[in-house]
Amino acid sequence: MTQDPSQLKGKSLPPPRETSGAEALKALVTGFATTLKHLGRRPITEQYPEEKRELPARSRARIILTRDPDGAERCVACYLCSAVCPVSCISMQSIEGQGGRRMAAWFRINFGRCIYCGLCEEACPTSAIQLTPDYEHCQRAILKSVYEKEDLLVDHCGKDPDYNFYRHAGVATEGLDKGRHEKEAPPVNVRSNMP
Amino acid sequence: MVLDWLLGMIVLLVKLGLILGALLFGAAYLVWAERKFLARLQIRLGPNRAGKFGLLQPIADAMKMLTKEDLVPDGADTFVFKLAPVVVAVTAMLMFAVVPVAPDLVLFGRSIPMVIADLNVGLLFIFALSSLGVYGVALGGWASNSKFALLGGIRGAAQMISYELALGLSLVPVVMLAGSMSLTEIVAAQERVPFIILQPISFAIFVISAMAESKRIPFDLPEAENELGAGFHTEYSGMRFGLFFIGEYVHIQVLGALTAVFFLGGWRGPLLPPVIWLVLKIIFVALIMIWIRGTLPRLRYDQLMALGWKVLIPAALVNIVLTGVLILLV
Amino acid sequence: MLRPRGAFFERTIEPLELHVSEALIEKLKNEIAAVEHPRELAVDVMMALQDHHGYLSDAARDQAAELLGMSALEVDELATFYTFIFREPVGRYVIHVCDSLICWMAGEENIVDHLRQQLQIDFGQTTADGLFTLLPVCCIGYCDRAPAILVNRRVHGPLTNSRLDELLQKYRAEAAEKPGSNV
Amino acid sequence: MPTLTIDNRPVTVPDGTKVITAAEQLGIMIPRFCYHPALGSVGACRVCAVGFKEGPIKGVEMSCMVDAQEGMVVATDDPDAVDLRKHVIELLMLHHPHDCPVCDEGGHCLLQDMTISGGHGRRRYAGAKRTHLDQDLGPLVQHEMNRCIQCYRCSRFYQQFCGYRDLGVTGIGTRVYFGRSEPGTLESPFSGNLTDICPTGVYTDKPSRFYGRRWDYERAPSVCIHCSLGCSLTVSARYRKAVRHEARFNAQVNGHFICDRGRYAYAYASQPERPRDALIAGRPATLAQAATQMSERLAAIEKGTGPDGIALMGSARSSLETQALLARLHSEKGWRTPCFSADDAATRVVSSALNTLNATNTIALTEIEGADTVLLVGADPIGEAPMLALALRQAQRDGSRIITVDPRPVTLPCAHDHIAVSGDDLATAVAHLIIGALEPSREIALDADQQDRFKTLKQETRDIPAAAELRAIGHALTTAWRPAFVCGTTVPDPDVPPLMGLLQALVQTSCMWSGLFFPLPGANTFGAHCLGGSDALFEPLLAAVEAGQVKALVVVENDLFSEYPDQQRLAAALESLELLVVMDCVPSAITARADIFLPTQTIYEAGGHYLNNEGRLQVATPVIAGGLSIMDTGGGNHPPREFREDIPGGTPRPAWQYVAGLATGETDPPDVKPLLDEALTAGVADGERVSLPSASREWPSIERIGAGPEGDAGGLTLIESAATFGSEPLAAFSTVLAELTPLFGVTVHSETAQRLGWRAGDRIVIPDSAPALEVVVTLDDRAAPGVLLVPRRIGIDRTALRRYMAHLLAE
Repeated sequence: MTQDPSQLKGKSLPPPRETSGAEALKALVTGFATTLKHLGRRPITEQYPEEKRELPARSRARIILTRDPDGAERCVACYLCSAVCPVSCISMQSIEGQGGRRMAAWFRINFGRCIYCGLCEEACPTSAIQLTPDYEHCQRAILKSVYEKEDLLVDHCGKDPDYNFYRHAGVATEGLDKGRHEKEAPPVNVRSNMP
Repeated sequence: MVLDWLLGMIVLLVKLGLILGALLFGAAYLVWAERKFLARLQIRLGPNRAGKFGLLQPIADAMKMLTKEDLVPDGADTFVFKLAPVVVAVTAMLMFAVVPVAPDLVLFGRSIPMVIADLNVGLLFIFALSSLGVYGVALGGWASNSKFALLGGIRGAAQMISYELALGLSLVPVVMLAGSMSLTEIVAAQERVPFIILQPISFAIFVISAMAESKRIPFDLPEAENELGAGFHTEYSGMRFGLFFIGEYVHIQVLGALTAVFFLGGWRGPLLPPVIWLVLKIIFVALIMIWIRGTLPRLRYDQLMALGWKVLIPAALVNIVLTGVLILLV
Repeated sequence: MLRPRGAFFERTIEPLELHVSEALIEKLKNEIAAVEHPRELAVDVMMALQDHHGYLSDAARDQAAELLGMSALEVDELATFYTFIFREPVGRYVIHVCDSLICWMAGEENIVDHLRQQLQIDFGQTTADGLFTLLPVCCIGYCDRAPAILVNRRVHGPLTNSRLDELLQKYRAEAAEKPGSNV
Repeated sequence: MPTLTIDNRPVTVPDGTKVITAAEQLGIMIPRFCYHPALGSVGACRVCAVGFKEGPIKGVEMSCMVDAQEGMVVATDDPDAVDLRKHVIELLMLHHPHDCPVCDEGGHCLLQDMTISGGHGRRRYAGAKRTHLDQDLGPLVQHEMNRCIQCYRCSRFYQQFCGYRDLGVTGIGTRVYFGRSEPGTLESPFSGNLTDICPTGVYTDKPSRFYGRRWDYERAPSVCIHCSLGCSLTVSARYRKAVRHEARFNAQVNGHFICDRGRYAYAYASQPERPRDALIAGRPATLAQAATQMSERLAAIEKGTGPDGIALMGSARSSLETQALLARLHSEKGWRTPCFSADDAATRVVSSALNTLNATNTIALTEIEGADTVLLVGADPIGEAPMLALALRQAQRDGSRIITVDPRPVTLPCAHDHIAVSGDDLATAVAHLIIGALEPSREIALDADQQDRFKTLKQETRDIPAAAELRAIGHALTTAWRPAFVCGTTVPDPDVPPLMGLLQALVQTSCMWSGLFFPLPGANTFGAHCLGGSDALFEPLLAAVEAGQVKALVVVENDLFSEYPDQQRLAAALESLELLVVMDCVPSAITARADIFLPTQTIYEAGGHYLNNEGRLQVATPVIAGGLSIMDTGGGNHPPREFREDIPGGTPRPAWQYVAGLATGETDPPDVKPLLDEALTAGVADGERVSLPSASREWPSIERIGAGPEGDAGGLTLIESAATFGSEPLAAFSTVLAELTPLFGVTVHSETAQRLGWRAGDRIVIPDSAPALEVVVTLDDRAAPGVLLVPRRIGIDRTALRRYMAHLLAE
């Protein structure tokens, strides 16, 4: 029964319906019958270490840093993931990398703190940081839960196989000058004789 | 004379030891059985990691409880706080003293009663202990210096008072039929017909009240995890919490035994030895209780009170009158 | 004089590749000295130097800056603002086609198509022989002679394709006659 | 004073106030890009649109272009205005690149804020975006033209506000381009402000490029200590490293801007060579060991020689806390009076200058912007106090006349009259100005005694070439309404400031407002003067060291070698000491000679109080706790994975803590106020000026007016003066500023060059200099003839230079 909540405004809720004895008994019997029926069924429990389930691609577990389709690091160390992280488990330092690309000198995620909320992935403007279904990375030594950039970097594009930030960015990088990005006109010639 | 006394003493101690051992062992494995059975009712597996079928789970739990830190909350009444779980566990166990587990055993010409104490007021003894048991709950709740525990304790006391009446009244027809308050006599009175057939209403009232007494779902308001944390034992940890736990599961066994004694003919049964029959009946009652736990939701507080005062007690009273009329007529 | 003084603004410039006649420089200097603010003459000086070089090259810009006591950037600001000052090389004859409303109504598009065809260039380009540069221009005020074009700032119109051919022929002949200078 | 209603709240503002400013007074921030309080309105960006509901104007108008008028009812949330703003934002974003993640403005970008608050989120324009090529604008400013929204703030600031002409706007229509005509380093020493003023990321801070985001920075209000003006800063730091200075608005001192020296000087605090460990005889020791040994050895020396055997050396760049505790060390222990500068000539001028200041004639920097005539004597603003030049520029834009009287070829980013007067003639020049101001008729206003003194002045004043011009200027000063008088404290002799004071006092009788402004040599020179440093000269101290009377010297945050000219004599004297204690935060020539070295904290770690050149008390708040930056401890890679209780490189303590330890044995932070009040005789609040003596009606006694130059060596004099970059001891450690520091050179008048046989561009190798020194000759006919002008530069062999110059002078 769906009702527009706005229509309920100012009105008191209808009084609870009285249940007759027969109905109550029927409900009771149904309940007991149901549980009794369950007794004969095979338990649905999955025996975790022995049986491992394939999780959906979008489930949120271990974080990776992906590469763009050309194989270069996607992360531009813009600090948005570390800003949005509610538990402050991401830290990094940006530097100017090869060919004018902004990149992370180091990038660290402390999985001891991570709550796998996925906000970093949502905030990432370059699709670099992604959560994967790989949930099995518990460590006994707490320091092993601190992942550095080399531990996080993978050599694939993850869930976003096509995106390459620097093809859209509009900043000049090695091999991709101004005006060569997608949807860009060639650089303006200020001295042009054209009006 | 002295030898007699000594022999009696030894026999008594042996009986005590056996019963105590059986009760504690029963409590431990009742927990296992409950978890397993409940799991299957909910299409789960239940404990299966400690030992085959999780059979070592109770031992693991016991070890865990014993090694856990024993906390006494700041501001708690330490003495009462420590006393409360003992009261709960001890009263539950003492109740079994009057339960006959088998007909008298004749050994070397001596007749040994298979009951620790065949009191002629066994029934009253049980009521007395069951009333004492509520102290453990109320005191534990009060002494914890915690609002959740206090609320749990109060609910426990109120619930116990309400259902004690119905429990007592439901057994009056049994006493009327048996003509005695001794449990041995009551068992003897069911030689031909178990009282469940003669007194189905009493049986129903007794089982419902008994479950309320043992604070089990759907009557677990003193604990009510989702409102009160863990109710009266919120602040307990380690083995003190364990004592409450033991108390509850011993209580279930005792209730099973009492149901068997009052309505199911006690240790009576064909083919199998009497003790086995009693144990089977206890297990049967316990399983029924687990099944109920697996099926019904918790009652609301007002529903609980209404059921006790407006349904069970009047029904028990009417039943007494009916029984009396029937006894007069038959 | 409100001109800032000091080392910050003084530049020594490299000798020009094309030497401007002393007489022209002297004439410009005198004109500049005669006005209150040298800036007033910025456009005139740029035009004069452009007429000399064909377009306002970097060297010409720097010379204008020196003459006017302005920075190269300040001259550039003006030079890139005005349509008739060319910061990039142009052909000997710069054809400005008026693309305003009246000329368009009178058939400017035909003129443009014809020019494109004849010269084999698009707007902003210069013919391979370096003779013509084609540029669009906003209203030049010769609506009465629409469609009109400017060739080296001299107006021609109203135009038809045949008049246009004659015109191009005339300039080609002139260029053949007097090669080199375009002034 | 019209009263108008903005968003249902009434506000009364002065006539001529724009509606956008009126709204600001109510705390309502109307969106803006082109409008800036310092630059005014142009109405270029169209995002400050608001709805005018009632009153003289109706409909949607630009709030930056409309003067507040009586009875106006303004709604900033008018649906039409909001809709217009939304569309304007979308238009501005049409060609904006997709590069916020790699843009350094991201996080404090006005365009980001306006785009989000305007509700624009998705580009509807599907066409190709306009792009621009960028230019290399030098080591300070990064250029990225694609991000431009054509607000014209940069060109207006650079050309109109600052008066520099190498950055502007070229092109027309969609091709409009902001930059230089050719790529190259920006000429303006105020170029760093472009990064503050640009509402988007066209100009970003190059040295801190890619280092962090605004939200990650630890930020705190601070004070610039790289000249005496004391501009207000906001310091940004991250990972224990100060990475950026930004201008903080201060209505009295710097307004909205700061100079590049102040903006990029912070590198000294995190340079790899910064000494971070205590040293005993050059070997590393713990702080406790060094402090204990210092106390013990000082106690032993005191026992042997009495308290006179220990001398104290403070510095003009120390905080008031440190200076005040040094003064207390003197009063409590009886050690020699602390000396705060090794440059006695400057100390003498500073004391005579600050003794000239009184409660009525002191003016603040921004008050100079309102002057209609500014006279600068012996002051080179661009080199000594760059923000003064910017204030002069503002005065000149309002039609003020600027006159510089100086031996140096003073350059200003505005039109000014320059009168070249040799250094020894500055007092004479001011005397001529006074004569000019009094002569025609105003002499009558003086009383008998003053008339006598004026007669003496007239008789004693020597004739100099520019005399007539100066007298004319002096006369013109009497017709000015708001004249300001600026007098330097490094080039003039001690007579000049009192004479300037006299000139100001004489002129004040006939004008609305006038005042004196003295740029000082150091950030806290005023403090040093207040704390009794005026009579403590270095020469007697050095003589006492040489005579063996002083056995121990405690030097706090002062590299004596950069201040004292005769480096060999100084080195020999220091060698003869029994104990040399040095406390400093930078590696210097004296650090290496210390018997005991204690590392001190910088202003970013210790904070502190500072008195600027007009005596304004200002507070710097600590920004970071100190220690090696994480970038350094990790060697550029990720931070080391180790747990430790101390901070690596976190040994340094505030200098005052060491001094307090010596004075009282306690090392708690001192409350500087009582100490200061003791020295200043009255309480003073933060941001307020210290109380100065009331104006005296006495004609100041001037020892020596216009006597000819002493020791006339063919009329040649050597002037070492501060340059914008390279002169200030802390800023000199900044690597980016080092790139901007020009080649070391000598500037002379062409006549003088002819006499010496020099030509422009000659390279003179100074003999026996270590490190080897080469001087480039520059000719400038605006310099006074006979003056050899070299910039003050840290780390050069000044002894050899002086020796060579003296040899030249002798010939």
